[in-house]
This record gives sequence, structure tokens and C-alpha cells, in this order.
Amino acid sequence: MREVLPRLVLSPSLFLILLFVYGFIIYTGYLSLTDSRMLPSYELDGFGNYTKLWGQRNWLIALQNLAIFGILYIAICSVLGLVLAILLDQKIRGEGILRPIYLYPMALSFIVTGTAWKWFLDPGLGLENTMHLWGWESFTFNWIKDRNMAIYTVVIAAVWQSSGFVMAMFLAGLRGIDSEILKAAQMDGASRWSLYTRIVIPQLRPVFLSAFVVLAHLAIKAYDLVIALTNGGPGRATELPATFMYSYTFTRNQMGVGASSAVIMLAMIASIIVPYLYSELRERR
Amino acid sequence: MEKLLRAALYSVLILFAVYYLLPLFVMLVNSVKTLDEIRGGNMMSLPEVFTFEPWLVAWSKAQIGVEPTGLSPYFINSIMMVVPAVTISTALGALNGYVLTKWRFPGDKIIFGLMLFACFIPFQIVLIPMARVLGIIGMAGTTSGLVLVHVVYGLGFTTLFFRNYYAAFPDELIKAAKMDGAGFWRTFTRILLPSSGPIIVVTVIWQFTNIWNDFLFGASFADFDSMPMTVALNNLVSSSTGVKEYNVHFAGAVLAALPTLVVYVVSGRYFVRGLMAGAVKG
Amino acid sequence: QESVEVLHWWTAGGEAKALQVLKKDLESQGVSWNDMPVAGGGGEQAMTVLRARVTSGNAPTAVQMLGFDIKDWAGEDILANLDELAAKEGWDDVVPDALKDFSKHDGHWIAAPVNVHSTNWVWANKAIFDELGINQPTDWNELIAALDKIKAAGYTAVAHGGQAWQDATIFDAVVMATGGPDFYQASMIDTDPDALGSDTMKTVFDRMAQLRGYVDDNFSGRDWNLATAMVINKEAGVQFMGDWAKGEFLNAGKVPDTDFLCFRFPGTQDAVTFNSDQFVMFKVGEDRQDAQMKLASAVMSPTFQSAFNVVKGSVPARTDVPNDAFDACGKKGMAELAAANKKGTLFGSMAHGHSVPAGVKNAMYDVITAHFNGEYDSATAVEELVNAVESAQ
Amino acid sequence: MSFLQIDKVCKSFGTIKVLRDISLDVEEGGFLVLVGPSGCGKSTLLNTIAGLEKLTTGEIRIDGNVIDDLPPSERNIAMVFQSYALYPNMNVGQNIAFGLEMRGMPKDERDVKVRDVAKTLQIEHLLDRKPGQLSGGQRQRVAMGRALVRNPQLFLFDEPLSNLDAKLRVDMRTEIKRMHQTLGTTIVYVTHDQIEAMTLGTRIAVLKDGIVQQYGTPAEIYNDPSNLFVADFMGSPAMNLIPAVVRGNAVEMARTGENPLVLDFKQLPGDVAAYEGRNIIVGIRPEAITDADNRALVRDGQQAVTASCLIDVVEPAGADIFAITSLGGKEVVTRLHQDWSGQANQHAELVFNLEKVVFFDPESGIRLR
Amino acid sequence: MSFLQIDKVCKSFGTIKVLRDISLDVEEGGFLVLVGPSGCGKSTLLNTIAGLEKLTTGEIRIDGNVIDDLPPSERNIAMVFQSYALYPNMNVGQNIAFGLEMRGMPKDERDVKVRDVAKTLQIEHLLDRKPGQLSGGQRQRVAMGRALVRNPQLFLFDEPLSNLDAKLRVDMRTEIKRMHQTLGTTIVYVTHDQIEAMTLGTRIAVLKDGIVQQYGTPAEIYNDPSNLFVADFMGSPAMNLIPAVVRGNAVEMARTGENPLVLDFKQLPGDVAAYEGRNIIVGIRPEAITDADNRALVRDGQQAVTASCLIDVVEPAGADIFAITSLGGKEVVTRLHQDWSGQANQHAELVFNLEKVVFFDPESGIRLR
Ligand SMILES: Nc1ncnc2c1ncn2[C@@H]1O[C@H](COP(=O)(O)OP(=O)(O)OP(=O)(O)O)[C@@H](O)[C@H]1O
Ligand SMILES: Nc1ncnc2c1ncn2[C@@H]1O[C@H](COP(=O)(O)OP(=O)(O)OP(=O)(O)O)[C@@H](O)[C@H]1O
Ligand SMILES: [Mg+2]
Ligand SMILES: [Mg+2]
Repeated sequence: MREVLPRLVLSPSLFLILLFVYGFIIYTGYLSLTDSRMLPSYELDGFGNYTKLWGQRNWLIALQNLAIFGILYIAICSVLGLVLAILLDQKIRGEGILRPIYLYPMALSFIVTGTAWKWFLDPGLGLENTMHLWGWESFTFNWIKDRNMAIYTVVIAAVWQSSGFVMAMFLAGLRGIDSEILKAAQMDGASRWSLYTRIVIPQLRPVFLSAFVVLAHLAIKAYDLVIALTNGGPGRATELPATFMYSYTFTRNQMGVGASSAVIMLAMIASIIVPYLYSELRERR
Repeated sequence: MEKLLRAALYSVLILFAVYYLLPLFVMLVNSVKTLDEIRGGNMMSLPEVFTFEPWLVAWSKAQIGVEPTGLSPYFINSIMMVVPAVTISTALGALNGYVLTKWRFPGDKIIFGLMLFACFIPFQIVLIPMARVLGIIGMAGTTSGLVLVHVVYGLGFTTLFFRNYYAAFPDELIKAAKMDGAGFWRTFTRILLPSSGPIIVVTVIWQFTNIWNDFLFGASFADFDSMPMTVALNNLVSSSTGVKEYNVHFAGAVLAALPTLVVYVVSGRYFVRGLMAGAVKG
Repeated sequence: QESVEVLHWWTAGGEAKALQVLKKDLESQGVSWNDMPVAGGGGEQAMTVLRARVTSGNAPTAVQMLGFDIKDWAGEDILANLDELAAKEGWDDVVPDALKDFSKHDGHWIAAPVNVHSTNWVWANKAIFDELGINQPTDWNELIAALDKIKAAGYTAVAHGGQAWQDATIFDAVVMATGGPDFYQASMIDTDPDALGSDTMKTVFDRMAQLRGYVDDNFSGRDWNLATAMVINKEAGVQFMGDWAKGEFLNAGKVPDTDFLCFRFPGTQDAVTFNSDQFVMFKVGEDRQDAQMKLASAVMSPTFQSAFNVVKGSVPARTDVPNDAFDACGKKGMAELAAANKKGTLFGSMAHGHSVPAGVKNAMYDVITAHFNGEYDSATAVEELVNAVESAQ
Repeated sequence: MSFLQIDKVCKSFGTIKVLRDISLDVEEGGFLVLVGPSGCGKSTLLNTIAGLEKLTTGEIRIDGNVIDDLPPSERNIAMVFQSYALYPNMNVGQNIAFGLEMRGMPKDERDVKVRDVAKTLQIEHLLDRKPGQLSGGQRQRVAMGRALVRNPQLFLFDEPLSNLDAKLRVDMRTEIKRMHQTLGTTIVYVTHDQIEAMTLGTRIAVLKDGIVQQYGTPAEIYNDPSNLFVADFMGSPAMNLIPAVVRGNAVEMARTGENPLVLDFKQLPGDVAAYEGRNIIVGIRPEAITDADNRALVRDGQQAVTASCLIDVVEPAGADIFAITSLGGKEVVTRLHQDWSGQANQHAELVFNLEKVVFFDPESGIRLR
Repeated sequence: MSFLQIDKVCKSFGTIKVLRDISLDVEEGGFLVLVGPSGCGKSTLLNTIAGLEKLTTGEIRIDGNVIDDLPPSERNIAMVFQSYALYPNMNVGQNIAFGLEMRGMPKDERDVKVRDVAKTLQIEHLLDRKPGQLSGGQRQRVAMGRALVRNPQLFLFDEPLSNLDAKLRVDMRTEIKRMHQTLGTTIVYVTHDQIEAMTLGTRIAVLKDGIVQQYGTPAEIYNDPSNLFVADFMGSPAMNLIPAVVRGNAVEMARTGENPLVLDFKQLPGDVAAYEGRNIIVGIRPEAITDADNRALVRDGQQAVTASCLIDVVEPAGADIFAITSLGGKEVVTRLHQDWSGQANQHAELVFNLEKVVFFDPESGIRLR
């Protein structure tokens, strides 16, 4: 009896998760092997969808974009988050005001801020125009219109949204470092620079790991950001796997291809998350 | 020298504050301009003619569907959905965290791993099968259906938060309660729950913002009478072939974001601290 | 009480007001209206929602739908049969054949068409035309000449928003203007590989590239109404856009023929490419069928068609609606629609999903947009077009 | 028959054997202290008695009744934890009353009991405070109160004083001792602290790797350790364990640059004879080596040897002076009178109380008697 | 001139005065121990010496040079922290070498120095390990190594042994003592542990609320406390502080149900005369009251009084037996020989060593001499 009750309590959640997450993953896996177009069909079709998928130029672009976006996004967020956290950790007056300012973008959805960002980045309306109006005529900032640069504007907006959150994580990490270690380093004659590069940052390794996992999954799932900002354009220049999957499944009536791209995405996520989970849960004991 | 450094430090921090505030500033400034001024003017400039009209329109007059209802009725819908969804997912998360840390059994880690991985699935893939299931159990298009969906996909995070929090909760307390004769439930309700303040706040904020901001599920599974705020906002801002009233859009956007903004700013400090306790440490 | 639930994406002021006419009408018959608006992306969002609704077995009574989406849904055997009502009200006689192609499936009525938008319009700033002494161009060369003039005068010649569907809207017109109705039929509707890969098609792409030269640098991602605003504000000379653009002009207080001009894309004067919003009726329980029929009937009533389309900027799907309430552009549109219907030059617009299924359409979008943004030269574009269409089918 | 009988108890976590065949008996009103290095299984044994862990094999009986299958709440056992484990959300009164409440005692009755216990422990004025507002010593008292109020058959204490500072620890130790004497309840008590073990226990069990090394009265454990481990483990400063060679009835301990120190016994224990000419380990506690003026530490009739030794380090410790010399290659700690006036690096006359010397086999570590 | 001079140092955090007018001198090669209750400002004082905190007023001089404005790295001071503060991301060798590296010493030179220090501390085999893989004692050694390698003018230790278990603490204590004797460096050392303070320090400063209560040699502090606070604070078990009444050259301590105990002095200290017939506090350390057989604890020529007292509690503690009796309404702890064979609740003959008795004013707590 004592042993049964806890499992009983856990079981509704487990049931929900198994059905609604893993059941659906299996379902999607199955769909990716069928000839589903507009609505699910259950006729098996082999790996046709996968061949089709990898034949799509858009898919390759999406993957390439994801690589660019993911690397930049994760790198910039981490660096910026770390720098901000370090700066904020210098006994700043007004930290209580700055911190929520850095953090609040996480609370807003891009449904809300997308238009503002689009405006801000638009050369005709936003920053460029403003600079022109303020007299800096030669200023140009038209990345959002530039096929080669548009993906970087997605990075800018995404960094805006998440870097504050990463900052908070690093701040937590910094605050957790034993103050005696910092004192010891001072006694050892470490300059502020070597204090951080040699002593503090190496100790933040676990935070880097957590931040990486959070950011990586956000990068792979990034959807409304792109839709709100560029809707995949100019051309297909900012297509990402998530937008690709959505558009093939729901607007192009190629559900099979969409499902196969979802399976690939899941595989990518799993390849990042599973090792992390494994190490985390093993360490615990 | 030291002073100079300090000044530079503050300038950098304030510069970043500006970066983070810009979009909000754009929204706020343009929500109190007239449409003409927006069309002709500088996005960053302060309004020449200050008008509160767009806010009123967005709240109570804007065309969301056929009727010019404004966002207000959908606000209510969102509340009706958010409150139970947050409550239930938080409660389940707390129970799961409790069992996974204090009533461990073989395989509990695998179960936790399964729940955690669920945080990471892209939601687009569940739309179709979820719709089917909702239809089968007769919850399609209802607020309770939406609540169910949000509970399911919030479970991973709520469980994670509570698990990490309770993991730091001394096992000796549980043992003491057992010695005192408290069973599974009473230990939970009398000992753990009353001490879970910080993590409950974190979880509630997290769930609240996520559910409040959700668009995909709201659009897909809601009915005419259960449509949440975000969907209404989307109807307001992204109508396809009509005239775009940007000032109203921005006002509406800020209105829709208001609850989450308030929540973040008011309890931001608690949130960061709780996040340390519950999430960051992995 | 009887009720209907209607899924649509008409949430902007004018559109919604137009729908209210319908709502009031139904309510006067004791049928309540459950509104289910889902805006965004020309109904993309709504189609996703519809899919979820249908999958969950909770289909709405009626759904606003465009072109091939209707055909796709019709294939799923979940639509209602309106034959009885159509026979009683004689829809067959008043609805153009090209529309019926979508409203009927296997010979059965499944949808009630609301309007016809024609997409091959040119919207011009009259002040600029007058100032530069430009007449309405009637063929490609005149168009280029006019655009050159406008450009030389320092205006943006073509106001355009760089979104795939806007690119494709121009493409439709250029195909029609370059190859004529038969070529349009062969390439855009029948997707005949020979037509798609023909030299004519290469010319089409060349002309697209040529037009690209008249667009300002800042076009990418711009919403169509912002482009319209450029014409209204005398920043740009012309915009190639469907008739919904008229609403923007009217809203800004402009008057047809005095402040702005509307005319067919040069070289397509006789032909009309269209898209048509229709209310597709889904199978519902017996208790709700009566209301559904009332809705269909109301949609098809001439008064509604007139009232709605006056506001919407489009023309009625029925050809027998009196044109008294319409403005100059509207009257022109109605006349030309009727003419094209008679002449057999009324074609579904590829850009708006009325000529090919969504998959093919999007494949074409990809090529057109890529080419318009300079990723392909015209020869490659032709090649890619053939490939893309083939693999999407 | 003993009151608490722990009979051949084994406990494994997975494949790790944490308790191996533990048998201990405690008479009613007895005070059993468990000591041993960290990880030796002390807490695990306590948890098995409490019912918080199921034992793998063996049996535990209280008053003759096997309790192995009873849940903790039905065993009538109270436990005080190292961290006190006070419920942080309840005030002191509620903390103490919680166990009674769970057993369904009505509120007025509870209140009376809580007030009684609080009075005994002099924490009446704290009843409305939350644990977070208490000092370490006060928390400790509340934890005791929580155990006391239930009036259990058996008390378990898991290092209850280790979180207190030295001064408070001494006070609370005395208090626990007094409580035990007043109530006469049976107690099982885990500690790391030598003095606690010696002063509180009626019996001490020394554990290592889940095995009982020795079980006996404090005096037995201290004066009569059954092996090197126990000898080394109990007592602070620890017993000096000096390698020596047996020569007839004497043992010789090497010194660098001097003649060996010879301790001449009237009669060595029987076992030692077999080691003639070979190495053994000689065990002498610091207080059994003292300065010559302090001779009376060696009581009348006890054998003693006086020798001059080179003092390496002098550590005045207030009440005593610890002087360190070197014998058999080992540092040897001696305890001298606080008024002793010798210096480091000089010779001093030291008295070795031979009655207190014990011998061990150098390989097996077993005591030679 | 003293080597380290702390001259009227004050330190405030905001409005809280943490150090008030502290003046302490330490000769070269001296060993100053700071003791005092938690929060009295010990760590703060250490930090000001190290330069980790700026002092508010006052001056600190080393070798005659004022160092107040030098940053920590230029003071040539090394510090060992309670938590050891090893850099977790570096191995032992890197930890030890870090200070040298920061001072720009070339790698080969560093390696030689690190190896030397590691050899001295017997941690050569650990050089490649990370701190996480070390035991408490090993970490402690590494922390010492890090300080030693820089060959500083002054060592600061902030409770360096408090995280070690009792056994290891004793060993490391001896090692620090030896290191001090070998190197002859000046040391300032903070501890909570009485024995550490007594055995290590050449001087002890007792702090309370940021004020120096007494500054002197360990023997002075222990035997000659200047007020009640110091008397009570130093020594474990603590000094017995017994209310008594002055009658001529004797003091009387009340006993329940018995005649008062009278301690008859040859000559009371001068200050005490003024208290004739009034209350004073008599301070006697536990080891100054012992059993009659243990008389030699009272050395020749020392005054002593023998009296029969009722023993309340007996606590055998291995090396000694602590017996508790009651005088002047207080529990009085006495330290008896381990072979003493009395029982609780019986009378025993106790000897009071009058040479060791001190007196205090009951109100002000000031020592009467
Ligand atoms: N639940 C458990 N699962 C697996 N191993 C455990 C568990 N609890 C304890 N152990 C192991 O059993 C051994 C004994 O643990 P126990 O806590 O009884 O030691 P202890 O003697 O109380 O030590 P300490 O003095 O440090 O409290 C340890 O090696 C520990 O790692
Ligand atoms: N940075 C600071 N800001 C404000 N107050 C401080 C700061 N550091 C210490 N204090 C206060 O100064 C007083 C002395 O602290 P300090 O750490 O020196 O005490 P301590 O004697 O070392 O105590 P412990 O024995 O507990 O280590 C305390 O009351 C503490 O709260
Ligand atoms: Mg333990
Ligand atoms: Mg301190």
C-alpha cells in the first residue's frame, strides 16, 4: 500500500505525457511514412517523404539558416548574458530596476512584439528612417530587406528576447560562487580580468550547460519569431525548420513531408537533450 | 580612474536597458498617436497630438470579428482558461515533484526524463492528433479542452521546477513526519505544500505567461465562445485585406501583454530567485 | 434556437461591417451567429484551425475559403450538399462557370460564393499621371514607358510589397499579358510542362526582372497596404494589386477617377483573373441543417451580395446584381467580369489559389519569389519552375 | 530479557551491504551510543529501528515483540534528527503537537501536553515562534520536545548536538543526560563526539563498515579496546600506538639518537609472550604519561616507570599541557599538569603508568591479553 | 618596535560599527590568535589586515610601514580561508602556482617552488588532482601550500580547521604549530576552538562586539581573565562562576539542605575586602576542583581546601571523570581522576585549589585583584 500510492499519484501525469507526447510522436513518425496530404491518411508510403524532404531546396535552406541562427543566437545570448550578469554583479545601484528591464522580453510573446520589431528594423519606418530624420543621412540599416542579412535580424530580435533570461541564469551562478574564493584570488594578486577569466567563468560551466540546452531548444523551436518578423522572407531567406514544417503540414497540404521534417527536428532536439538529461540524472545520485 | 570605470559601467548598462526597452517604447509611443501621424512621421518621435483613443478602441470598440467588441470579452476568456490551467498544472507538478523526490521507486528517473523531454517537443506536431483526441473525448472547442492541452504541455516544466525545489528539501523532514504518523497526503499538504511558496510563485508566473501568450493552441482548439486574448489580438493586427490601424494594434498589443508585464515586474525579483532554486541548477 | 458557426478571416473594419449585414439578416430569421474569426496570412491560419476542427469532429457550419482549398476539402467527403437550395434559387444561372468550378464538386453544390476579386488591376496616382502627362498604358511597352517616366520624375514607379503572394499577383498579370489567355490556361491552370518551360515563360520572367527595376529598395516584406499608401501619398506611381486595394483609397478619402485611377494590367484588358471567397458548407447534424440552408440562402441573396461587395471593394459573385450602389471602379469591374465570363476569359488566379492546388501554388511561389529577389536568372527560373511544379504534383 | 533486541540485522542498498549481521541488546532504560566513522551505517541502523528503512534480513524486537513489519507511526518510537527537521511552516507549538494531531488526539488535550513539555524544556515563551526565528539550542530543545511529547517507548537520536557550538553542546549534553535519568526511557544515540559517547552511554557500540567492532560499557571501550581500530577511534587526543619490541617482561621502544625506552613490567599479558623478540604495538593514552610532579595520577600500588624524554613540542591547553615526544618513530602525546614548566627541545622526566598499557598484534590489530 | 601594529582601527559597515578602536601589536614571528563569539568582528579584522576591506579610521603598519592604501596583492600577506577557497577548476598544482603566476613568475621557477612546497606538505602525489577529489585534510594542506609558496611576511588564517573532524583537527593543529616553529613567520589566526587558541597562540586577543576584552598570553587569558566574559568564554568545560558572600578572609557559597561551603583564604585579594558581607562571583576552573586521591594536582605549597560535597551527576569522559555538584545555586563541574570510583547522589571529598580561584564583581563583571 505504501509503495502503491505514490505511483498512483504519478500515474495520471505519466499517462497524459505518454499519450499526448510520446503517443503523438509515434503518430507523427507514422504519418511521415504515409502519403498524407491535407488530412492524415494511413496508407503507408515508405520513405518517400524523406526523399522528397531532402530534395527540397527550402529544407536545405531552412537547415542552413538554423545553423547560422542557432550558432549566433546561442553564442551571442551566452556572451551577452554573461557580460551583463558580470556588469550587474558589480554592486550596481539600481540593479532592482535594471534586472526586470533585461528580463521582461521573456514575458512577451512575439505576437505582441513582432510588429514593433518589424517596424523598428524596417529601413523605411524604423531605425534607418529615424537616423535620417535626425540628420544622419548616410546611415543605412536595411538588413531585414536584404536576402543575405535578414537571418541576422532574426538573431537580433531573438537575442533581445532571451538574453535577459540567460543573464538571470548567469547572475544566479555568479551569486552562488563562494565569496572566499574571490577573496583568495585577490590575495593571490589576480587582476579583475584574470579574476573573471581564470577563476569565475570556469566555475560557471554548469550554467553554460543549462543555458545551452535552453537556448538550443528555443532555437530549434523558433517559430512565431520568424513569422512575426519576416514570415520567412525576403524570399525564403529566413525559413527555419519549424516554419518549414508548419507550412508544409498546414498550408501546402503536404502533411507527410511536414511530418517527416518534424521527425528530423525531434531527432535533432533529442540529440541535444538526451545526453544532457542522461548526464544530469546520473550525476544526481 | 575608478570613477571613470564606474561611469562607463553604468553607461553600458543603461545602453542595454535602452536596447531592451526599445520595442516597448515603440509600441507605447505609437499607441498614443493618431494614425495620420504614424503614417507620416517618425516612429521614434513622441506624439505631437496625444490621444488615448486607440486604447479605448482596442479595449472596447475594435473589430475583432463581426462585432466591434474590442479585446475585452476575450480577456475574460483568457482568464477563464488561464486560471484553471495554471492551477491544475501547478498542482500536478507539485505532486509529481513530491513523488519523484520523496517517494522514489525504481524507474522514477526514467519517468522524470520522459516528462522533461516533453518540454522540448515542437508544438506544431501535436495539433492534428490532439484535435482528434479532443474530439473523441468531447472536449473539442471548449475551454476545458484548452485547459487540458495547456496542462499536458505544461507538466514537464512544472514537474521540473518542483522536483528541483523539493530535491533541496531535507529528507529528514519527511522522515520526521513519518515518525509523527503523517502519511503520504498529510505529509504533502501539511509539511511540503506550506513551505513551497517561492517555487509556487515561480511556477505560476512561468505557466501564466506561457499560457497567456500561447497562440497556436488557442487558435486551433478554441471555439467562438472560448477564444483567448492572443487569438483576438492576432485578428486585430493581422487582418489580411483591410485597413491597418497601427495605433490601435499597438494599444491592443500592450493591453494583451499587460498582465504578464505586471506579473514580471512586480514579482521579478522573486522569479529570478526562485528560478535559481528551481530551474537553473538543472 | 438555431445557430450557425462561421469560420472566417474578415476581421478588418470594412470586411467585418460587411459581414454584419449577413449576421443581421440571419438573426432576423431567428438564426444566431457564432463568430469564429481567425485572421492572418490570407486564411492560412484559418485553414490550420479548420483542420483541427474537422479532425476533432467539430466542424463549423460554414467556412470562408478560397479556390483550391475548396476542392481539396471537397475531396474529403465532409461537405454538405446544397443542390436542393441551389435548384430552388436558380444559382446555376447567375454564377459564372469559372466560379462554379469551385462551388460545385462532382456536380453538387457545396459552397456559396460571396464575391469575386479580380487581381489584375493597376492602381495609379492620378496626380502623378496628370503631372507627367501619362495616359493609361494599354500594352507592355506603354507600361514600361510610363514607368520610366515616373521613375525619371523621382517617384517610386511601382509600389510593391515583397511577399510571395504579392510577387505572384504581378506574375499572374504578366503571364496573362505576355502569353494571353491560352497560355495562361496552359501554364497556370493545366500546368503543362511544355508551356511552363516555354520561351514565353522565359519572357515572362524577363519582364518580371524588368519590373523589379521599378521597385524601390525597401520593398521586401512590406505589407500590401503600405504599398498602397505610397500610391495614395503620391510617393509611388502605380501598384499592381487586387481590387481590395480600393478600400485603402476610399478610406483615405480618395475618389476614383479624380484622385486615383483603376485599370486592368496593360495587355489583359479583356481577361480577368480572379479569386473568389466562398462559404463552404460542412456536414452538420440534422438539427443544424436548416440554419445552414438559411445561411447559404442569405449569402446568395442579391441584396447581401450588393451590400457586402460595395464595402469590400470586390464585385458580386452573382452576375445579376444591380450595380447602382457601386462606384466607378466597381461598376467597371462588374462589367468586365460579366464580359469575361461570356467570352470565356475569366480565369482563376494562380497567386490566390484559384488555378492550382496549394502545394503547386507554393512551389511556384518559391520560384517566382526567388527569381524576383535575384536568386535565379530567368533561364534558371524557367527550369526550376518546371521542376518545382512537377515535384509538387 | 532485553528491551530492545537487534538480532542479526543486515541491510543492503542494492548490492551495497551497509549493515552486516548486527546484534545488539539494550536493557530497559538503557542508553546505547553508536559511534563509528562516517558512512559506517549508524544512521542506517537507526532508520531500520525507526522503520524508515526495511531491513534485509534479521529481526528487531521491542519488549519481545517483532516490529519489523510495523510502519514507523505504529512503533511508538520517537526520533530526533541531526538537522532537527522542524517543520518550517509551523510554529513551535504546532511542531510539537503535530505527532499528537496525526494520532487523532483532540485539541485541548494536545494543548495541555504541549504546554507541559514546553515547561519542562523551558521553551514555553517560544511556542508561537517559527523555527526560523530560533537559535540552534532552542531548535534542539523543540526537536526534543517533539519527541518527548509523544511519550514513546524508545528514543532515537541521530547526532542531535553536532550542529551546536562547543559551549552549547556541553550544556545540552548534560541536559540529555539528566532527561534520561529522570524519564528512564530507553535511548539509542548516534554521535561523532567521543566525549558525548563516553559521558552519555550506558553502552557503546563501535561500528566500522557495518560491522560491530566492540560493544560494551564506556569504560570497557576506553580502557579495554578490543582492537587497534577501537583504540585509535575512541578518545581525544587519541591513544598513542607505539611500535615496540618484546624483550622478556619488558618492551623496548626505539628513540632517535638515544637509547631505547624500556618499559619493564612485572608480568606482561599471556598473549604477548609469543612475540618475544618481535614487534608489537603498545597502546598508552596521553593521560597515562605525565610529568614527575604529577605522580599521584598514578594511584597507589600501580606500576609505573619514570624516564627522561626529549620534548619536541609543548601545547599548553589551559587545563592541561600536552607535550609531544617521539617513541618508536611515532609522535607520542602526553598530558602534563597545567603548572608544568618545561620547555620544548629539552628533556623532561615523564612517568608512564604501566597499568594502563595495552598491546596489539601489529598485523591483525587484535588486542593481546 | 612590533612587526605588525594594529593601531586604533575602526571599521563600520554603513551605520553598524563592527570594529571599535582595536589596537594590537604582534612581534616578528609571533602568533596572534583572535577569539570571540560569532559576529564579534574577527573575520572583519582579518580582512582589513589583508586589504580585502578598507578600514574606516586607524592605521595598520607592517614593519613600520603603513599599508592601509595598498591593494591586497601588494601587501605580501597570505591568507587561508575556512572553506579553503580552492579554485575548483584548477588542479592542486595550478592552485598553488596561481599566486606566483599572477605575480609574473616564469613557469619553470613556479614549478620548482610548487614542487618544494608540495614536498614539505607531503602532497606531491596530489598535484594533478582537482580539489573536488580531495579529502578535507588534503584540501586544508593545499590551502596552506598556496599560502606558503608565496613566502609572505604575514600569514592570516580564518578558522582554517573548523571544517575538519575532531581527529584530523588535532593533527593539523600540531602541524601548523610545527610550521610556525620552523618558518618563524608572523601569523594572525582566527578560531572558535578553545584548545586551538591555547595551544597555538603566543598571544590571544578576546573580542566581543568589536572591542578587545583582553589581550595577553594564553596563560594570562586562561589563568588571569580580566572580566567575567573572558573567564566564561575561554576553557571547556567553562570556568565555574559561583555566587558567594565575603566573610573576612573567607568566601561562603550556599548549598541547599547543607551548611554553606566555606573557602578560607590566607589572604583575599585587596579589591575583595570592599565587598565584606556582600555578593561576589567566585571563579574556579573544573580542574582546580578534584578528588582527594588526586591531591598532587595541587602542587606543593599551594593552598587548598578539602570539603565533602554531594555529587549530582557523574560523567565519565575517558581520560577524566566530570562530576557535577551544586554550589551557590549553580552547577559546578569538577574534573576527577579517571579511576575515581564515586557514585552520583553520594557525597565525595573534593579538593579546591585556592591558588586558582579568581573573583569578579557581580554587576560589572570586572575582575577583582
Ligand atoms: N538510500 C540509500 N541508498 C543507497 N545507499 C545508501 C542509502 N542511504 C545510505 N547509503 C549508504 O550507506 C552507507 C551508510 O550510510 P549511513 O548514513 O548509515 O552512514 P552514517 O554512519 O550515518 O554516516 P555519517 O556519520 O556520515 O552520518 C553509506 O555508504 C551510504 O552511502
Ligand atoms: N559586508 C558586510 N556588510 C555589512 N555587515 C557586515 C559585512 N561583513 C560583516 N558584517 C557584520 O559585521 C559583524 C562582524 O562580522 P564578522 O564576519 O567579522 O564576524 P566573525 O567574528 O568573523 O563571526 P564568525 O565567527 O561567525 O565568523 C557581523 O555582525 C556581520 O553581520
Ligand atoms: Mg548519519
Ligand atoms: Mg568569521
